[in-house]
Amino acid sequence: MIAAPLSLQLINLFAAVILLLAFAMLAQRRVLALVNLFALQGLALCLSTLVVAATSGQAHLYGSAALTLALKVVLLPWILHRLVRKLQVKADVEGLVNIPATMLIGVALVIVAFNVALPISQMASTIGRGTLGIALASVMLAFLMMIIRTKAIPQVIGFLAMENGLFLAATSATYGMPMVVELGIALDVLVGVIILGVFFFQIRDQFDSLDIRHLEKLKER
Amino acid sequence: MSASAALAQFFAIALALALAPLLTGWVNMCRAWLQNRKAPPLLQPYYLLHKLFHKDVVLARGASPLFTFAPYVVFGCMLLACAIIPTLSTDLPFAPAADTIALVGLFGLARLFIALAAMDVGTGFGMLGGRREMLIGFLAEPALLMVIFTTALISQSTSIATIVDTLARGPFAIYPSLAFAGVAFAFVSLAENARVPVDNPATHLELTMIHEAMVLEYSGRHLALIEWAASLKLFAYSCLGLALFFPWGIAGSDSLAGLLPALPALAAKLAAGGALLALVETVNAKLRIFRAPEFLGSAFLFAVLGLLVRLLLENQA
Amino acid sequence: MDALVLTLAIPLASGLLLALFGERGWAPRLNLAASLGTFLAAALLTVEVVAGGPRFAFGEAFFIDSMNVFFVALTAFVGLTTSIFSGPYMRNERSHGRLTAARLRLYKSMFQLFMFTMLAALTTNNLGILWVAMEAATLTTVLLVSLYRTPASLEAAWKYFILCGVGIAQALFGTILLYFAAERVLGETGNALLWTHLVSVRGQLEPVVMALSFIFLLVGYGTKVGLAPLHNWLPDAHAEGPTPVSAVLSGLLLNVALYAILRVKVLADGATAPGFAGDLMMGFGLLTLLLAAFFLSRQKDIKRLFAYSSIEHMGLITFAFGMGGPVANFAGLLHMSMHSLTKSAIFFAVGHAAQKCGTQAMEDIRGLMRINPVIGWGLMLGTLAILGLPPFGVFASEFMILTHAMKHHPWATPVLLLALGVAFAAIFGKVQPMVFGDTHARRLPHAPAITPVFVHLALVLMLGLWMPPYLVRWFEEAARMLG
Amino acid sequence: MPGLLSIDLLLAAIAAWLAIGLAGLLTPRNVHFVGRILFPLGAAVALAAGLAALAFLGSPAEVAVLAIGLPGLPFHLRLDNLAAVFVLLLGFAAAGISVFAAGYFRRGEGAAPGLMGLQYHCFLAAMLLVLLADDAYAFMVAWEGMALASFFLVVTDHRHAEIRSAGYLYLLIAHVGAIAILLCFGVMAAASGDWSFAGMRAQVLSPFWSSAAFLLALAGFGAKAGLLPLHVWLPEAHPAAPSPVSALMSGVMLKTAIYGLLRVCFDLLGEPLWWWGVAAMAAGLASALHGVLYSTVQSDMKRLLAYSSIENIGLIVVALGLALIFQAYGMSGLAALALTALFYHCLAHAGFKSLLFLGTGAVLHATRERSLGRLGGLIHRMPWVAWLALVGIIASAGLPPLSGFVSEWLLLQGFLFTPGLPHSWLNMVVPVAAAIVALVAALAGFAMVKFYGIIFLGQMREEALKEARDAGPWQRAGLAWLAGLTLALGVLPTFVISLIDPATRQLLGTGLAERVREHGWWLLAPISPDRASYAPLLFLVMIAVAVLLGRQLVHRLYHGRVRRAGAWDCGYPFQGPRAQDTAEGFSQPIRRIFAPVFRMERHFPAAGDAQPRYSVRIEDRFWHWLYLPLARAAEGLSWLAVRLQGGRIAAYLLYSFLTLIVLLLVARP
Repeated sequence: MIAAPLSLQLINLFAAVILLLAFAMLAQRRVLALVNLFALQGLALCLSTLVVAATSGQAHLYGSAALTLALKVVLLPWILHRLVRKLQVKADVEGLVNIPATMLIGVALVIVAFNVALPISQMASTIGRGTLGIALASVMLAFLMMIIRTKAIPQVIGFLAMENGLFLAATSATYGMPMVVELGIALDVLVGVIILGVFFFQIRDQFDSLDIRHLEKLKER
Repeated sequence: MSASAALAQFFAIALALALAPLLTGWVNMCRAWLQNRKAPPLLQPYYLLHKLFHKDVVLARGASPLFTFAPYVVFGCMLLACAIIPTLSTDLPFAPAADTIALVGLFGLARLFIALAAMDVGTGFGMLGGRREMLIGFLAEPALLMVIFTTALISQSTSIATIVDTLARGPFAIYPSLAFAGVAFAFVSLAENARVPVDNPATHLELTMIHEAMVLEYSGRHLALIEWAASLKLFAYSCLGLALFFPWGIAGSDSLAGLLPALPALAAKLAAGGALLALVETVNAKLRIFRAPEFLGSAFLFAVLGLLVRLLLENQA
Repeated sequence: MDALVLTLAIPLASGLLLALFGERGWAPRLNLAASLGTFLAAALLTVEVVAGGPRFAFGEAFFIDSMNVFFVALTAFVGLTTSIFSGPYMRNERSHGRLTAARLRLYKSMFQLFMFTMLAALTTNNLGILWVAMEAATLTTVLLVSLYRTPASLEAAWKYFILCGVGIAQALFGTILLYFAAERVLGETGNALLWTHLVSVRGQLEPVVMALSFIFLLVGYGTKVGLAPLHNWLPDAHAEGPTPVSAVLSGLLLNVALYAILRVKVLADGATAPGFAGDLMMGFGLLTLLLAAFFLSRQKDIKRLFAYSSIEHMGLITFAFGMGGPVANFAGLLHMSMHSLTKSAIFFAVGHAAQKCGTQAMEDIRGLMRINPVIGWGLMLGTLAILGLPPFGVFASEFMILTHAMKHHPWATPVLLLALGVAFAAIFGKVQPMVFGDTHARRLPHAPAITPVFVHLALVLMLGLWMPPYLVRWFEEAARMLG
Repeated sequence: MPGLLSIDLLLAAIAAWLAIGLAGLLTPRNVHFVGRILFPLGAAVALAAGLAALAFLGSPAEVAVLAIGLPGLPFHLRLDNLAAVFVLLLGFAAAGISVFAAGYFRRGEGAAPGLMGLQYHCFLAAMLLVLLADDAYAFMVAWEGMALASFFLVVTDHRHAEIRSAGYLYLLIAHVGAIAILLCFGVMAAASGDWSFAGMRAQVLSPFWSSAAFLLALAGFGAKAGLLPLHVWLPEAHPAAPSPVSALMSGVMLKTAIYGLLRVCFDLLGEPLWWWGVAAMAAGLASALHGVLYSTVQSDMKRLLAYSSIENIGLIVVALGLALIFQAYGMSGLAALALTALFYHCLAHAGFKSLLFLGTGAVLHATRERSLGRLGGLIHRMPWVAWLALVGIIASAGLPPLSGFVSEWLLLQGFLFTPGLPHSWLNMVVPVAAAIVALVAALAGFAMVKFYGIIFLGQMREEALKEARDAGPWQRAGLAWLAGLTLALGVLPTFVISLIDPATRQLLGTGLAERVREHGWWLLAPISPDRASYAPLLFLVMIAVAVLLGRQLVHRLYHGRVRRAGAWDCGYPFQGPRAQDTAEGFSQPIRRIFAPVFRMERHFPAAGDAQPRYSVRIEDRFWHWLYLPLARAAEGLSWLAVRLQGGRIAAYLLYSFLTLIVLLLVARP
């Protein structure tokens, strides 16, 4: 077996880091730490994009990386920090399922994701083709996090982490989407987070808490 | 319609009108004898009719025109029935007007009118009578129809004339089905003519009456017509029974030569039938009204058995 | 100026203007005028496309063919009638003290922006932009759902946001996979997300990737369509938002999401084994239809009731498109348009009825026929129409769907009929006592705008009895394109 | 007139009705305009339609295509003899009912007459369109339009909760039936994809699929006709509707269902199988018996009539079953006999049941009372209505010489031939069915005596009834028209059979008319006079002569004196109205004899009760056997379904997640 070029190893490394961070977020109980982990994941994503850009020579990927840096490493964590401080979210994050069980489910999900992505990775011509499975796995882990978290902010972080996974898929599998699409996606994410911020305040005003278990009144009887 | 046919028809009607009260009188006489009573004269029903026609009609205040109209309709229906049922001959001009099914309908029409008339004044007994009469009616009709079906299957016809012709003048055959049907018919006739064990024509005991409860409010000529119609009904049923089950002796043509021997045959058969009826009425007790369904239900069963026997045993013939 | 530019620019510009000046006295008129302008521009665009055939705009960024031009016209039309309806409705809400001037500004602005996002989603040729517009449609409406700021409306908006956000994220993954598959054929030219290019090479796309991509897209956009079991946000959002929003959500947003699925289905059909995409859609459709029907009978809130009815109809439409073929696609398109028109008409009537009675609880809404026969008849006829009674157009499309199903998928017909029967029993049993009977309701400060209800119903009635030939041609062309 | 087809006339009638209905919306509250001008106009149109059908009968079919409908499936219309018989029925019955309705409206009462006029005329137009429709889509549109229009008419007085629930039940069952009909058409058209009736006629289906189509048709049209077990709407909806509407629904609308059954069984499906006939006969017998038993125990006069309609429909379907059995064995002459009985009973029932419903309408109008327990003695106050209703009940009881008897007679004649069937079970069991038919007819007599006796005869049970006024001239005219039809149908059977002969001929290729005609117009002998014959006119004349002559003779020979006095009643002193039978009391024998049929809740007074009250409530058993369990099942399923909407967002996300994973794992291209 020929040793893979350095760039590919780097990409795989960053992808693995992203997956690791996704697991870490799944296990993390504290909100602020969660935000930090999210920022780290963004950074890994940004670096991975840079490597892909450098290897493939796709110019617009630099823009993409910059966008990721600006949005996911700086802006969004900053907004979230502010929110956490303003809303004075102190309590630890509680999950619906305990952490070890969550991790086990997470491992199972990774296996599923890898298997689903396997046939695709085999035909990918891009350098980071193996990362598609990792991307899918991080999307699923983020999804899992959204399911098991009972507070609003962690849920949103899960949502944003999902976007990270999607970005990873976009860059690693396809050298990134067309620029206009990426800009649109970034805009949507940004507006979404702003709207969510507005929501947090509204929710807290109404319920005196950001526990989404208050939000279980609308149901069928 | 030939003149002789018209004459025969007229004669049949006149005969029915004349003979019907006599039959009633005869049954009453026999019954008195059987009960060890001194019998009223044979012509007592005629005296009664005459007396009633002479009397004033006393109408209840609440009676509507329907009340006075009904006796005539009932009488007309019975008369029509007697005009259709072959008494002496089968070749009657009016006979095609109704087959046996229509005849059942005709009796039904009379029953409807008398029941409505009974309800008209609005007394407790009248309503009771009307309701019970309709009860007997709906129990008896299916049984009667099954009897008719059985006989109709033998002759492939519901026309009475054809049935009589087939049975009386066709090749002689023994029909076990007719035995069943005959018993059923006898049951139905008892019920339809307000006889023991279903009803008692001689009682005014409040809670047991059916027919008498209906006609309580009638008087004078109306009552006379009703009584006459009742006699006619008994006569009609007797003749129908005789025509269906003992058709021998009924003339096939309307010639005088045919009619003359038929008259004594009819008289003899009626006399025997009347005596039998009196016997039945004497040896039986009146049933409670809610035993009547059982009684008529068994009539229905007999009739159905007759039908099945007919289909099973005689179809090959 | 180009009709397409106008169609897109008017709502965008007026939305931004209203965001700034929405509290001025002329704002409601601007709102109305913008909707009218959008509708006129859309009508002009329609005429152009009908006369001149499919065309591009801005290079290949926008693409108008017979299918989406029809949706554009429908969207602009329902947008117009909704703004007509919402004028007095919102004034009444304000008079009752449920809304402030600032919220009304938000409402008008977001309404126009929402129209823009939907029109953009419909007209764009780029599946990526389609995704962006769909997400933007969620973002614009999420604040509308929570317009009343009640606990319930916040909860509904939160669920709406999260569930649709997650759904749309899955759609993005599907889009990425699609791009991945396309890039292998079309190269890294940036054209790989343009639908017109994709459709020309759809036979060469990698089947495995396309299958995965379609699954992600179906689950993703299906969340917005309200397919079971992804539908949970829908009744909450419909019931807790203001009624004009429920009307456009039900009448338009669901359609646009389904439109997105249809566009992708055409590609998936070309690449994957025949029947793969269709079977998936049929399965989702049947499940949705059946579940929604059984949900209906336990509803107590009138808007929830009709929200579930929307889910039910989306299920039916999805099933129709799943069957595929010219007849079923025709029927599906027809049913989509009939459902938009009818359902928005019902929501208009429901809005006024709820305002009159001061509640959305069905047991407290009684005797509409006596308070206001026009609203009563509107609701009654609308309900009968949506239940698929002839001679309304919904029956025509249901007839075609059912007959097609009988011919090609006879096993499905009992399920379809069971669901339709149960839905009929549930909806009609609840609507009838609201419309009939006695009542004690108040007068509204502002006379309701009832015309839209009857304009919609008249259209539905007409289409049930007679379809204009050009409309038939449109539908046929679109149905052919859907394969 | 060359070039002008009958079908064009009928289309013009549809348009005219719609126009008349819309005209009523101009001044919806104007009783005079709507009542005295529009309804008589509608009646004239109805009569014209009936006459057009009359003129058409015997001609070859006419077709028309309207430019509306689905793309590729415009409205196909066709007038053939089968349809024409029913158009005749519709036109003639509706003419009388519309005339009656003209006098039915009063100022300031109930719904706006204009609105009702619109619904009423739409109802008429839809029924006519049902009869003309020649493709599945047009048929369904007309069919459901008919249901809708009649639904709105039923709930005219929607302030009462029971009327609303009656309307709901009605529309629900109508819709379920329509679904079955649609499925039936689907089965017939699925193979070819041709939804016109012509296409279905050309199809040859396998026995399995044609049986499926037949059963679906029986269920679908049975739901509309009121066949067991889908009859429950009928006794609810008929009493709820205004009387002209009840008359129209019972007299005409139920027959459209029979029309549909005939169209499917004999025209579209081709050769029937013998067991279809048995199925139809079983359903018909059950409905007839159930209907008549329940009709005898009702205390509401319109419910009584509604159950009686179920009975009559049952008899009609029995005739259908008999015709199917005969046809399946190739005995088309006998099938023609049964089919003639069927058509005859349709016509007869349209006449007498409309008459009776209108009669109850007149009573209701005069007394505002529907409960038999509070009526009585109305023959003194409303002689017109009472005497015309008498015609109706005699016909309804199936007694000579009126219309109901002719059809029952024909039906029984048909049964007499069943022993000739080449099937050993059938030829023994089917004749017994005739006995049930006879039982039903006799029970119908019981019900009708109760109906008439309690409403019109006896003493008035309430003081207020003394204020009752007889029907007005419009109402009298409507009633008299229908009574005249009933009489004509009763005494002129040979003419009527010649009229309906083209329809039997169309369906079976043979008819009765030739055999009937050769024995003279006054004698009805469908096979031969030897076999069976019936001369109703002779009946009528004989009875009339007996009545008149008898009266003259008695008066001439004796006297005509009359004295009025109190009733005798065996000398009982208390003779007030409360001594009479109540409606419940009258039917006590039935309840007792047929106790297992009814679901009764009785409340007896305790011994020594100072204010004893007796009450009995009778419910249709099918509610508890079929409908409530179904409702509970649906409720249970929906209870299960709503568990999905539990309010937790985590659960919702989980659904989405699981859906995705399952699809990723399972769905493979």
